[in-house]
Amino acid sequence: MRLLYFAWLREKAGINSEEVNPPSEVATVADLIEWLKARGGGHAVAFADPTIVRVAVNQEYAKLSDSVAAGDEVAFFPPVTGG
Amino acid sequence: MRLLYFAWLREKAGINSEEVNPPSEVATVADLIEWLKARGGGHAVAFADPTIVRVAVNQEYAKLSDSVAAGDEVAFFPPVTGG
Amino acid sequence: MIRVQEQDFEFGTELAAMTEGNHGIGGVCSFVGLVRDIASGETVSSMTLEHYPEMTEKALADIEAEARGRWPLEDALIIHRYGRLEPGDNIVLVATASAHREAAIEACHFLIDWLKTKAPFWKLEETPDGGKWVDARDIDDATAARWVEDKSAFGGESDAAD
Amino acid sequence: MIRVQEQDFEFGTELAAMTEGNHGIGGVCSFVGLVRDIASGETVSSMTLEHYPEMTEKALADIEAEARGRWPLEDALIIHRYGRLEPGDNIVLVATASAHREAAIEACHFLIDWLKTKAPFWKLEETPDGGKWVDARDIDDATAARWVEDKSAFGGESDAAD
Repeated sequence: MRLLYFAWLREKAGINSEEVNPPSEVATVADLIEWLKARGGGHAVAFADPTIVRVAVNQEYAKLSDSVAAGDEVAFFPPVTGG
Repeated sequence: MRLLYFAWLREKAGINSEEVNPPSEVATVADLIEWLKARGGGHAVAFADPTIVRVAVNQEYAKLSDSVAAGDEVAFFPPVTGG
Repeated sequence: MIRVQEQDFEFGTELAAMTEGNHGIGGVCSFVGLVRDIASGETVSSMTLEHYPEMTEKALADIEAEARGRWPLEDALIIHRYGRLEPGDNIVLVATASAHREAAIEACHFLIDWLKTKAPFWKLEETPDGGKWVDARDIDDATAARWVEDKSAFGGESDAAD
Repeated sequence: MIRVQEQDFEFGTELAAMTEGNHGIGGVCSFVGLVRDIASGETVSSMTLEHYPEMTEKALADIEAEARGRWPLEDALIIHRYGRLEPGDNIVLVATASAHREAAIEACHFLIDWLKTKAPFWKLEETPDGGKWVDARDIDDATAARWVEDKSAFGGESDAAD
């Protein structure tokens, strides 16, 4: 699973992108965030308040309850401000 | 009093502009239109249906009940279609 | 600023001039009206715009002033052409600049709606059946009337008298 | 058409290209967003736009398709820049062309509102206090949400599924 971080989530996590292999219990976006938070360090800071984190799975906006699986590209970022 | 005609009112009246001296009973825009209609010819055709005639007195949009007086510039035209 | 002219305009140049050196502008909204080659199902070979010169500039200036009173604009521009035009030719340019995008968009929308019902222009379309004066449409009055009642978020808070 | 690019654009050229040869177009509405030199009372010396390249073009294409489904457009264009910009620089151009002015204006308004809340861009403003990420504003969500419920006259009659 490929993870991407943007804007201040990237800065707080201290990483642009990474490859991870979460355990099989990690089935949803929410599970993935909890698993990443448990790793501590920058990830714990970046995901301190999951309500302000936005997610895209395979380049489509996703909800916390959406599924994630091996091979997915999952991106984390603050609310977008295009235009 | 100077009268101006635009668009199909100009075509029907058969005149661009004219100087007129209506009698003192002609006090409002409505009076002026009736007086012009009574002259017959192109004017009678142009003002056949006064509800579709728009008026400006001294370059300001005016209502049928608005006053007109000697020295005024009164313009008659169809509803405008700017833009 | 308002301009009433027979010659064409180049909107890239006009819009660049609006924003040049004003870094308080966050958004510029513009609308360009063009002559279509078809109207009510008939081919249009030309459109001739007649206007009331002594009144036009004043009417446009009033419309611009109304927009500036309702929205916090950095700049506003109306260029309206008259004379004989052909399909594809520019008729009118309306542009508004503001710190805020909503103000720019709403003011631009307001300006073009009010031009339709308040600017003293009349259009004669040349068709295979001869010249036809374009009717003012009731829908345009209804659209313009919206701005009298439905004040925008910005307009509703404005100090300007209506 | 959508374009995501680091370089500037020249909107006179872009808009002329939209209308060139299409005499069915009666109105072109455009919005240009620019970098302001002040934000929340602080001086802004630069704005850096970060985006999610693998997703951006798809997100913009979806937004354009949504607009074309809702309004009868002859053409639609979104150009969004990324990278480091300075006050006065162009950020984004949205332009819509239609036979009808209301369709062009509403679609343009819709596009810029949806870009704010659906295009994966983030803005870092350089101020005297250092770099600050621009917060998404609740008002932008509210403004964009309007297009979900308050269908326009054209949108409401459209055949497009929402």
